[in-house]
Amino acid sequence: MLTAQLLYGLTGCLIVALGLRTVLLHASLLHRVVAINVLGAGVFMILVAIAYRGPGVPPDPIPHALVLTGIVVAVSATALALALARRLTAEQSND
Amino acid sequence: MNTTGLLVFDGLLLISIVSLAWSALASPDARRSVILFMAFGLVLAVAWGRLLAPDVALAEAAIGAGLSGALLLVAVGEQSNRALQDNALRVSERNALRVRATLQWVITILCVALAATLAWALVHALDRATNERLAQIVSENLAASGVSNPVTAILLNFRAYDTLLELAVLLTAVLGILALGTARPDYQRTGPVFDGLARWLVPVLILTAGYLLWVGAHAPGGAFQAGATLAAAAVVLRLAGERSIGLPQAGALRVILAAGVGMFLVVGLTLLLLGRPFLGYPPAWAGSLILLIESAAMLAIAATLVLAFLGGRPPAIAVNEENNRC
Amino acid sequence: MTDALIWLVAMPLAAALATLLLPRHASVVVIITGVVTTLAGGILLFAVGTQGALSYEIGGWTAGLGIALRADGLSALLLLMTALVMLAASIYASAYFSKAVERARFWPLWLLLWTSLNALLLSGDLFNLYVTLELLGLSAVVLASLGGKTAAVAAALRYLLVGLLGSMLFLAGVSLIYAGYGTLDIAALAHLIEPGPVTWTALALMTAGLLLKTALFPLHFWLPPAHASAPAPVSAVLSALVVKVAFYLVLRLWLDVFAAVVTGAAANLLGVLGAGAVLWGSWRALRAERLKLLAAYSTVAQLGYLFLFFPLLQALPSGPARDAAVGGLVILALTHGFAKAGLFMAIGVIQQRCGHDSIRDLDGTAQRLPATTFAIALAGVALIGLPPSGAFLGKWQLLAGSFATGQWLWILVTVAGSLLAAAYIFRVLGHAFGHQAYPQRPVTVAREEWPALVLTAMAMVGLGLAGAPVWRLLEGGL
Amino acid sequence: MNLDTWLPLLVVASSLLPGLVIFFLSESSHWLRTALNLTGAGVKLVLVGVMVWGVFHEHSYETRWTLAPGLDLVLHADTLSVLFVSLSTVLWLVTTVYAIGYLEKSPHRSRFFGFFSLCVSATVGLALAGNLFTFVIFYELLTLATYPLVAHRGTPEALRGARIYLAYTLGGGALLLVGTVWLHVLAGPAPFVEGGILHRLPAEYHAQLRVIFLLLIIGLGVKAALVPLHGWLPRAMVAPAPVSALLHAVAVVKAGAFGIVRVVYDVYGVNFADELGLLTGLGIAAAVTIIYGSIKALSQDNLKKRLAYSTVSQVSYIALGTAILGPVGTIGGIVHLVHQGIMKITLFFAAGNYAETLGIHKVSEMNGVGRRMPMTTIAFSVAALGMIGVPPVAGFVSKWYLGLGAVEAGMAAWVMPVLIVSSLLNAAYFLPVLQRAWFRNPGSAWPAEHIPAARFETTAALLWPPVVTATLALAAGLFAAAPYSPLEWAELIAQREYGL
Repeated sequence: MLTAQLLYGLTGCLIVALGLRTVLLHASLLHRVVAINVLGAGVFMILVAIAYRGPGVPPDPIPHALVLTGIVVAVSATALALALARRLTAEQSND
Repeated sequence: MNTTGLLVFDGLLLISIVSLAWSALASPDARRSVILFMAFGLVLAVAWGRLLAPDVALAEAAIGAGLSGALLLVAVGEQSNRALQDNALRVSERNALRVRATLQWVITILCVALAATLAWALVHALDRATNERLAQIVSENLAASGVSNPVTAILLNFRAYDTLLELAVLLTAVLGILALGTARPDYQRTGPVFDGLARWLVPVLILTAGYLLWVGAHAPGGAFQAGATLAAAAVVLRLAGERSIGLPQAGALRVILAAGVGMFLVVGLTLLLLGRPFLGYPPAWAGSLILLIESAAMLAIAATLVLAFLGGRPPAIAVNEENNRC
Repeated sequence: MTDALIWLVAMPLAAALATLLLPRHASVVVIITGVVTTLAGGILLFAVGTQGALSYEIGGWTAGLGIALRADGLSALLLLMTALVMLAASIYASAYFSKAVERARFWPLWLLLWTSLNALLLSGDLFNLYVTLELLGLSAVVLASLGGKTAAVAAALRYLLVGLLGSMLFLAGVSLIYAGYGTLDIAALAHLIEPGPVTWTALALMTAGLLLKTALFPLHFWLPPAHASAPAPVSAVLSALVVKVAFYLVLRLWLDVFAAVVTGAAANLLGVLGAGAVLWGSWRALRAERLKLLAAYSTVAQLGYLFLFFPLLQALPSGPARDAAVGGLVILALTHGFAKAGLFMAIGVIQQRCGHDSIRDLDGTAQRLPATTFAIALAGVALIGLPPSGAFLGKWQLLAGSFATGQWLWILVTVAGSLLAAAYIFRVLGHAFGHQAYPQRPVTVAREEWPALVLTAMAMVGLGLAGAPVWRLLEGGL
Repeated sequence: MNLDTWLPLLVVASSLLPGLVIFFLSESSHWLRTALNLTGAGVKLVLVGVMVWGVFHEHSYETRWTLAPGLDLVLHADTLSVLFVSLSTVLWLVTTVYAIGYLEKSPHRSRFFGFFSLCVSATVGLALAGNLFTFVIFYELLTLATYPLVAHRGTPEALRGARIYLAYTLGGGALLLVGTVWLHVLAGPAPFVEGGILHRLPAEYHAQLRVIFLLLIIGLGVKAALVPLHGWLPRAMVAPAPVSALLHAVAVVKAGAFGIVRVVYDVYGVNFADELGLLTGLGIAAAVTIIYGSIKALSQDNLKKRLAYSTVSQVSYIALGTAILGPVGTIGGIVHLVHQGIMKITLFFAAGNYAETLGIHKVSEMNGVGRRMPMTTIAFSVAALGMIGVPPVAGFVSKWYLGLGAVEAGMAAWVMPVLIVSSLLNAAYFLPVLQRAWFRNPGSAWPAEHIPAARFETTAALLWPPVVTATLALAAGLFAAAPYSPLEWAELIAQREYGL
């Protein structure tokens, strides 16, 4: 186990918890969307930390690929959430 | 850098990551919160670089921080988007206020417990460290994958199926955005300085995109980063006031949106019909097929991201379509 | 034969593109895809029945390095149900959306949803499952929002956030598994798995994420508004299939991949939550004023029954009694799928013909649409769990397992839930007997009424009387 | 195709298939619907005839279909099932004719006759059920098929009656189901075998078996209207007359009583049930019900309600016969299953005729009706006298055997008083009705005369069914000793149950 792995991994855990707390507590939609992105970033951090093998050693590429996929999925979801919010605003002003 | 120096660097980086995350989430002001989130993303990108994950760093900077941030920032900027800022999602606000204080504590404790459990599990997991084997297999098979960048090999060959479905996720999102509504009203035209900048910036971005696509085969880069860069070019155009921003008309736009998944399927199913496994590229052709798929994917990603940014169809191509729902 | 696995994913996906590019011919494309996919599902089921579990390595890479698709009895059964329900719902939807614009929007997303359902059921890789979950979640959200009104959009937004949270928790669990075991292939993992902090935490995270998605009490809060405000064909598949495949994944993890490390206490916890779902969901369904809300709360309750099986399966030693219980669980899930899809479609007919779905004002409605009322009755009987529905066999096994393991509480819950279900179903059916004008012919709008009738009859008679192969297909599985 | 394995299924299908087709007929296809109904009933009659002959000659008919591992749907013809099947089939045919006369002009005919056919299919199914699992399936189906019939008129009163009916029967059904599953877990599939199967279980199960018995009997007692589970029956009176006839004589209460007979004789075994001390409780419940139902009937002015309470009372004779250990008591109980059915259906047909022809719903409106509607009233009188137990009508035979059986079993001390008191009460609530009908002068006008007197006192389809069933009731008493008579058949059943 490498110190860097541990440090970054544990920080990832912390970020996950931070994100989750805001998702569960915060009332504003924007904050929730940001928080889910932060939560996701925490998970990605754990994955990248897992992949790390120390300086000068090629890291495990699989978690990197997973994180790349994850990032794209996250941005898709964020874009959709914002489009839904925009539509909601429009519907609410119609009512 | 010596180990102590590295440790100090790690410490500072992690502290800034945590504090940026914390302040992004804690800031009551939406715009501030988004800007802090973008900063968080950029620092993360540095961290990915530090952990020898340049592909991830590029993607994080372009998409995670850049595009997500831009999307959020624009959304916050819309004065009309009340739903985003007020508390429309709360089930019953009055009740929520009353139990809020207690709830806050309960959830905080829960989250602390979660972090602790996660950490505990992660420490044990790292202790086991059995994942050398799979990385080994990847590098053994890299030669047959058609590319030399292992991340690209995984994304477009070994686990190409993931990427296919990921493109389907993107397609779903953009179809959703199109189904949900029309584009935002136009921006104020920016000043002449920006116009001048745009005239330079756009070609550079397009070239960069092409380079990223090509270089992905053996170095950090690939369709997603390239697509994001291409999208950035369109965003710049849009900010400069260009209405159609280079997007084609509705029919052709649909073709482009479908291109990513479509090319994947065409290649996969053709191979299947030729008696090979689905997406089982012949090693000799693998490099070219991957580039073919990636090119199509880049266009689709770029179009998707631009549409996501516009929040719907740009007015120039909006089909006249009333919402006559019952 | 194993090619059927990849075709089951590729076909709806290709059809999604086809409907996007050729909106004018979309209905034809969808129906052809539906028929062919259903046939493929049937072939797959037959193949699994004769040859045992099948797998397909995508790209020719061995599982682990690459991704394998796998089908055993459980996934093949759910795949065929998905195909049948989606086919019926497609026929229904082609009549439900009267405007070309609506249909053009609807079909590609509908087929993407179908793709995700099949992909999830076939996936043999934990990270790939995460991607399919996201595809499922996003397409379901967009479809749910197509109702367009404030309620639908707000519900869809909440549905999206809950779904994203669920996927992220799932992904966190997957990361831990990869960190600890160095593989994402679930078949390999099932052999490696051993108790310990990594396994427990990962399982807890993945389960928590999936329970959010399958709306197990008390995480069900998002389901009733989302399912009740979506367009009827969408509600039908959300309730019948979308929550069901998330449940499938829980089942897969608990009874297959992680079976060796699951403890009795954990299974009991799921059972208690299931009991809460049965009682609370049924009670809310009884109090609902709108038919769609009733159906949605009934989904919450019905999912609860499925979770009551976990403590039983944990306590039963492997052998015929346990196999019988597993079959009961699966047949209950299948019956609910058919019945609930038919129910939502029938409610949709009422909503469209009569402009409302308020239970109090049903009097004339039920008279005007005899076939639809009949479909509601069939679905209702299946939801109560009366014979000859498949649910009767399922609940029989639930009761038998409870007696065999001495877990009396679940008996009370099952009986109470079934009686509550009878109360809320017959509260609706009581409106079918007024003396308002009625049509000469029982079926008035064929393309919308027949799919519901066929699906509910499938739940009632098909699974009830011809359900025995379900047990045979599951042999040696979970 | 082997007739031995298909015959039970065909007997059920002969009403089920026409029923399903009828649902989808348009309202105006009067002739097609009638043809389907009568063809189904006729075919069933022929098939059952074959079956009766076969069972008498110890032929075995069994349809078996696996629903799940260890859970077989079994339709099996034995002496007891054939008795009930024959009763249902004959009475269904008559009731169908009656229902066509009664309802063909009212709305929702396709729905009505569809459920009507389902109802009799369920009854025949539970009669032929070869194990408790199959019995439960058809028992619940019967509930489902009768609910729409009770609610058919759609008035608030009808809906209320139907709701109460449903609450009782589904509640009872749940208990029956729980008991059945429990038994299944303890003893495996519970096939109906003459003499029962449970005596083979070790003694440590006996306590559980007692609880299961209680669950089963409560579940069945709801349909059999055992006090205090009878509340639905008087309220279900709002249903159209043919439905009442069906509920009281052919299907529902009979299903409950038949179930009790099955559980006592063919699951537990009557000797084993006695060994567990279960029969006394059942006997007391039956006795209480007999007396209570009769007393309640006394005070009802509404004719159908009076008949309903009479049913509560009379059906418990069957349970009483079951509780009396020994072949003679058994014969009395089982033969009453048939006799009560024939007599009670006659009474309900007659009551329906009064209501439909003259608008008479109350006993107090019946003055002199015998002169206006002599044939109907003669039928009514025969059946009523039979209920009291006047020879030579069928009811006398039942009571005779019950009394004799009680003496043989040494239970005369309490059974005889019950029989005597209940007969007196029967007389007390039926004789005044007959006295009014025959010997009082009619008032100036009938409450609402719908059908004028023409060649017959009412329409043919309404008139002939009660006449036929009254004749049957008389014949069952007069020719009780003839081969294939209900009594002879009950004796055959008792022989096989007790292994004589």
